[in-house]
Amino acid sequence: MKLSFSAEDEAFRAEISGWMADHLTGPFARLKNRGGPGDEHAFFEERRAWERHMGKAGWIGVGWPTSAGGRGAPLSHQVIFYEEYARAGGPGRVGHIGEGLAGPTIVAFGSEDQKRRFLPGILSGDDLWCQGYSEPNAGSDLANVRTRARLVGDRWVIDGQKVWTSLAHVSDWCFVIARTEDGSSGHRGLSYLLVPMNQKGITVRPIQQMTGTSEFNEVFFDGAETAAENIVGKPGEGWKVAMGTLAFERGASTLGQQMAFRNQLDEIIAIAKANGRAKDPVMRQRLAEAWIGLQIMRANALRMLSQAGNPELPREAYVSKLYWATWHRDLGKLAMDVLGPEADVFPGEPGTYELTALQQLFLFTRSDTIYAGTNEIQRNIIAERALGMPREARA
Amino acid sequence: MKLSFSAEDEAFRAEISGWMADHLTGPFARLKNRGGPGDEHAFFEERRAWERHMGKAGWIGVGWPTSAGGRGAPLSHQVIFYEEYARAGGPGRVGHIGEGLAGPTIVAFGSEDQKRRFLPGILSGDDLWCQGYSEPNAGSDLANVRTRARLVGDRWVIDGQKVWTSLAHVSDWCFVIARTEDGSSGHRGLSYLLVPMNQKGITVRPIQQMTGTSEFNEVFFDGAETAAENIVGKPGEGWKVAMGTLAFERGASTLGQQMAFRNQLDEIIAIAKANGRAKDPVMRQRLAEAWIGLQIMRANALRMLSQAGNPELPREAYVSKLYWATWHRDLGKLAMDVLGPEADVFPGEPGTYELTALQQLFLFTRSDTIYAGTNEIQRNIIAERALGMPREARA
Amino acid sequence: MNFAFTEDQLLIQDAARGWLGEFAGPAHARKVMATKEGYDPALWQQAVALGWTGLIVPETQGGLGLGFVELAILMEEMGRALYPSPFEATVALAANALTALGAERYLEAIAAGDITATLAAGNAIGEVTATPVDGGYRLDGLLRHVPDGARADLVLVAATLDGRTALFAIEGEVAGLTRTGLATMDQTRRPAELRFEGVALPAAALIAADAGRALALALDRAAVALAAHAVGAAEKCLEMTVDYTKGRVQFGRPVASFQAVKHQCADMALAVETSRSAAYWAACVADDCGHNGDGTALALAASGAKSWAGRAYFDCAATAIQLHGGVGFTWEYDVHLYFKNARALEAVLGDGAHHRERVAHLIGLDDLAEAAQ
Amino acid sequence: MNFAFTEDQLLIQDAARGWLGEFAGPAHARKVMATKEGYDPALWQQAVALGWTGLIVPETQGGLGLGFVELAILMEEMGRALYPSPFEATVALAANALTALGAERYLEAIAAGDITATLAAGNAIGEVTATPVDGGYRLDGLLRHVPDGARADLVLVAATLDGRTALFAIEGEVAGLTRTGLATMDQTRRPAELRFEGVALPAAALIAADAGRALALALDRAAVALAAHAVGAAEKCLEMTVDYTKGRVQFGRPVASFQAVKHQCADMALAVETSRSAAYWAACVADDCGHNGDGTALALAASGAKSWAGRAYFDCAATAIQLHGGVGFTWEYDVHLYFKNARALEAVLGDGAHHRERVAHLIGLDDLAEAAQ
Repeated sequence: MKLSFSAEDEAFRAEISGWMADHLTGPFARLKNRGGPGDEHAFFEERRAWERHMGKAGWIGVGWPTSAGGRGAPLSHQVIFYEEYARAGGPGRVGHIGEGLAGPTIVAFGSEDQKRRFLPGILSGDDLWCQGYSEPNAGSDLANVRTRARLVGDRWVIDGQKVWTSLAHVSDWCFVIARTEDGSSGHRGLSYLLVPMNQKGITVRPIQQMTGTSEFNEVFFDGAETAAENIVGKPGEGWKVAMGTLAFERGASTLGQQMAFRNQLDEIIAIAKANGRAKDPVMRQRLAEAWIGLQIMRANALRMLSQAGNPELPREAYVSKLYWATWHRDLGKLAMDVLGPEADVFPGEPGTYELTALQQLFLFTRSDTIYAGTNEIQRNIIAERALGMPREARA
Repeated sequence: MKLSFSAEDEAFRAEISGWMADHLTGPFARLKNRGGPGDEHAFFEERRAWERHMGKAGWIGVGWPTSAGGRGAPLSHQVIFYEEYARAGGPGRVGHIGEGLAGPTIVAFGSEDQKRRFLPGILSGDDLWCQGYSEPNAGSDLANVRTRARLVGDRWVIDGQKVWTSLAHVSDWCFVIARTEDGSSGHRGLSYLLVPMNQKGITVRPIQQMTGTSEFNEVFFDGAETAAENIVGKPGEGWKVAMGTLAFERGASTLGQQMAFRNQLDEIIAIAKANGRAKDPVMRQRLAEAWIGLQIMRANALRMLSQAGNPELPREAYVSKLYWATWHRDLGKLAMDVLGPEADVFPGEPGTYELTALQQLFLFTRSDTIYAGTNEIQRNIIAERALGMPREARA
Repeated sequence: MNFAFTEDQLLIQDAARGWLGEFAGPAHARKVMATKEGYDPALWQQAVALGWTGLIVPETQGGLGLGFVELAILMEEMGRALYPSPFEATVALAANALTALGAERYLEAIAAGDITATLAAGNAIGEVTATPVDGGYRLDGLLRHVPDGARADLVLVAATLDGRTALFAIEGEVAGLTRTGLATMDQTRRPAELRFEGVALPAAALIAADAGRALALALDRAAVALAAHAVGAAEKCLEMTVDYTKGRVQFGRPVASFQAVKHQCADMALAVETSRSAAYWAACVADDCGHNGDGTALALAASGAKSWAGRAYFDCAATAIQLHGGVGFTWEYDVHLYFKNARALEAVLGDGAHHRERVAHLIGLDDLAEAAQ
Repeated sequence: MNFAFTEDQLLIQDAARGWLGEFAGPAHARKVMATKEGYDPALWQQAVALGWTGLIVPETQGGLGLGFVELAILMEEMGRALYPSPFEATVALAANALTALGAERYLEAIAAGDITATLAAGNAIGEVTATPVDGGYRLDGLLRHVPDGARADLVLVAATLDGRTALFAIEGEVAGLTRTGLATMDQTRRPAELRFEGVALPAAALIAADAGRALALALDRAAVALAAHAVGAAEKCLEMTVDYTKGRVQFGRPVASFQAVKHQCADMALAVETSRSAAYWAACVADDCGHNGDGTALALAASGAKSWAGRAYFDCAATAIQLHGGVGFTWEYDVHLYFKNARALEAVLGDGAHHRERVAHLIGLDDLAEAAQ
């Protein structure tokens, strides 16, 4: 057990941090620290160009196997890559769903044809992806998926509705969990389909959040189509493939997310020092607690990632979503309390609504404990799967 | 709405506080502040004499109707009585289960014969009572009661086991919820029996608590008997009568309990001032929070008591057990944190176990959130009965 | 001692709940909060007609002459409805301060609904100094977070004069005073920045040369009123959550049947009821204290109620969002209106830590003489 | 960078868990805690035979020469078993301090199990001063809460000497030193009061004249060890609770099937796992720091781990009592042993608030130069 990095790791760190310093400049300079959660619309086209720029330099798919076109970097390099990217203020990645979820899923479960067809577009930064999991009446529970797909000739025809779909309005492709067996229920009869977004059978309607902006969308499938071969795994294997995708959410990119949290915490600490709250003993306790909590988040992630070879999901992985979501939500409140009465104010006229970054943090982090499995669902999962307690009764 | 007391109230306050000052002296002086929860064994015989002393002076049953031999005092007097009793350091009452639960139940549901037979002994301080509700596998849920009683000739014959029975080893009588209809289940088929404790069919076994002392008992009924007429209400009405008893737990005596809490908080504050923790801003927040919380507890109780005429249980009554139990438990922890490293130490040799009052407070308050309905049960009750949410599924 | 509402108080509560529920609920808030003004003057005149502006104004000055329990009742109902109006600034702050001072002026106009008003004293952030000039006064300084500071007809401003706190009245716009409304996350309130640059006031603008004690009393009473607002709003969060979770089915069951949901709702109920006990306890103490009593008991009760109910409201609004799930953080559902309001209220008139520290002092934690015994 | 145990570390963990589970679990604790001595010397010699006393002692002095990750592994397992022994005082304190100082003496005797030892420095409450006298030293002062202070064969005591912190060794009983064991609520530990009244020591008793920095390092490493103890004990609380609630039926269902119970267990699991991450993070930092490195990173990690794991342990033990229901607060069930131990450990080596304040300082909250930018 060792937390420190080797000299070779440090050389890699110098490579990526040097590249970021050289390239996040000029037209890209204004993208620094923009485009994160709650700020997805900021400079979208410029960030799309940045994604392609990264693709050209080979910085997309750092952790992918070389056989799939990635760098095949070891864990320590992946950690360093994501941390240095965020430390440099690298903008929110428009391609992260493709790189982090769709791509790895296709690498793990897709056919050779699918790999040839879909992976290069992700690695080049050209193709953007979104995720079609949640539904209005299914919440976080894939077993309740009602979206249906029928094979008609050489096309899947899809009807239904997805919700909370980030980036749906700008994505080229969506991976959709749909029910492909009539009369099936629960985890059976689901399939994992790759669906082009640019077609008349698909309508994207933005959901306005309490921030006043729209990061999430409803996606309506009304006779939408995709080619018969655009299914990952066999018909009915959707649950298995989807569970694999969820596992990829626990990749090294979580370290990048944490570095972004660190930048936010640093900003809050700077404000506390500037406005004098850093001298308040009660506030000092909370700031220290947040700092400690973030260090532990990193240690917990490194523990989890160091167990990647373990076929059984370690407990530190089970608790990680509940932990980071709650920590981050509390950080939003801490930011407001450090700002004090000024927390409520943003520049502009009364009646307008253009929040500051910390106000967005405060409001948007309320979604952290809800999407991708609410805190309540996470506690169920920990109790049932990690601790082996009895399953919740279904009425 | 008015919280202040009238001149006539204040005159009554002078009467009881004067009486306490005059009488809690001489042989009774050492009983001051003794015999509370976790300290029930202290000076038991002397406290029994004190109970009789109070009975002679007419201070038992202050809130009982005059027709039952009580003072029929209005709410304001009851509040004053209990608060002044506790403020003076009045010892833990050995007769409180008789005065507060058995007596009022008999007044409300008992026959005239039962009133003549049982109430005088309570009012004089001669007869002590205990409560036979909880069972090993029923927890706080009366619907799971398994203790059975059969009518054999002119006697009820009782078999079963009760648990967490305070004062069982010194009580003259016990009110017992037993199943009197074969094959009945749930709330049906229960009866409320008055059972003499001094008989060979009853065995009392003390339960050693984590304080090292034994405040609770197991009570075994093995062919125990009581006369046929010693049933309150009709056979099968035990649930209704028991629910009435629970309602009496919300009487004005709760103000006395709160005044005892106040004495504990005052002691903790005095220690904090003596050892310097009162200067620590973080500890000041906690001490202030505890002080505010106790004031709110009193206000909440007065609101509840002022609604006594209301047939529907008000919401402030539903939340009161959860609230005071949690507050008191937190007070125990606060006491330890104020004491700091010294919190762990008591006078004596290593290997012995004679805790200080605040250590007893810390340990014993862990039971507050468990007995008489755990915090979890209380939250169920609030959600289901006060908020009308769906009942918990039974498997 | 009777800690239940009187018949009259129940009538006031019913009438307020009825009117607010019909005309001034969250839908109304959405309509006016997108405007610069932030409230509907026509609807406000209906509230005036109900007598609300005269609630705590003495009958001799055209008011109803009622007390702080009644004020708490109205504030609770307005909190429940989340009604954006000049009420808090005009009544809970300005009229409250004027009655504490026994002032003759302005109360009649306030009661009649002729003017709206606000108070810019210890409730605002910043400082103003007054200098005697030519038989009048010159005011200089900056105050931020003055409730309704840009829209109120009358501004009562506290300024340091000869080392004491004096109170001045400023009617409408005057030279040297810049009133700038602040854009805020909570759109139901309209705080403002007031910049005083050589504002010349006549001698008659001085309401009281030594207003410190009365203003402290008034601010404690205002804190009680805000606590009551928090109670009503928190209870509304609870009601919305119980209703929503009863109707929402997941995993084949109403969400409300899950123990995790029920227990969080139970904790909300506990927060609401204890806050209500705290707020009305403090309101009773305010009534008992009167305008000239020893303010210590009120200070304790007001700080207790404000810190307790403020946190309870935030916690309830936050839990409401969580238990609404995805829709809880949409603009469409009302929960976020309460959530933002809860956060704003926590900071107004001192946050929880401030009030707890004040209580710590008042209960004698700094009384070292006693500690030495 | 690899934050997983090595094969060797897994072997140590397995061996410790096996031996402790067989011989030194709560039943053993109950037996010895009622004695004045508080531990079983015969069983302790078995632990010595396993090599535990030499764990962090250099191989050149007869030890295993392992590091603080391995110490954390042993402490975690002893916490799980709640094994009352001289290990914490002898190894996690005394041997730790001696290695930090690069001392030649005593380490061999400790490793061999010939002596038990303790450290009375910043971990104790009070002060001792040393005065040079006749080529030796005289010690005066009072220290409370010295772990194993009355029973350890060797006491390493820190005393102020010429304005610096010196470390002295006292073997066995000496004139002027009164060692009084304290009776404590947590019976698995044996703190003592050490009263120094003109204790005369020879010059050779001085281990180091300027030991401040090394002792600070050692105390941070000890804090990490205690955090690891907390992890194991907290996890045991979780395991007991899951087992008990699975077997206990109420309302016709296993108690473990209620969501309120499951969610509290999930929160315990979160507390345990994050504490484990914290403790081993800090142990790795201790290993990286070595005996001469910059201690700041270790101070941050140690304070973070101690405050976090200390609270987690208390919370888990408290929840374990709650979820055991009535039996949870009986003497018969083991939960209370952990609960009392958890409370004691929270205060040992600084409570949570102390460590958080230390972190607040170390992350620069007092760095006003930067704030002024």
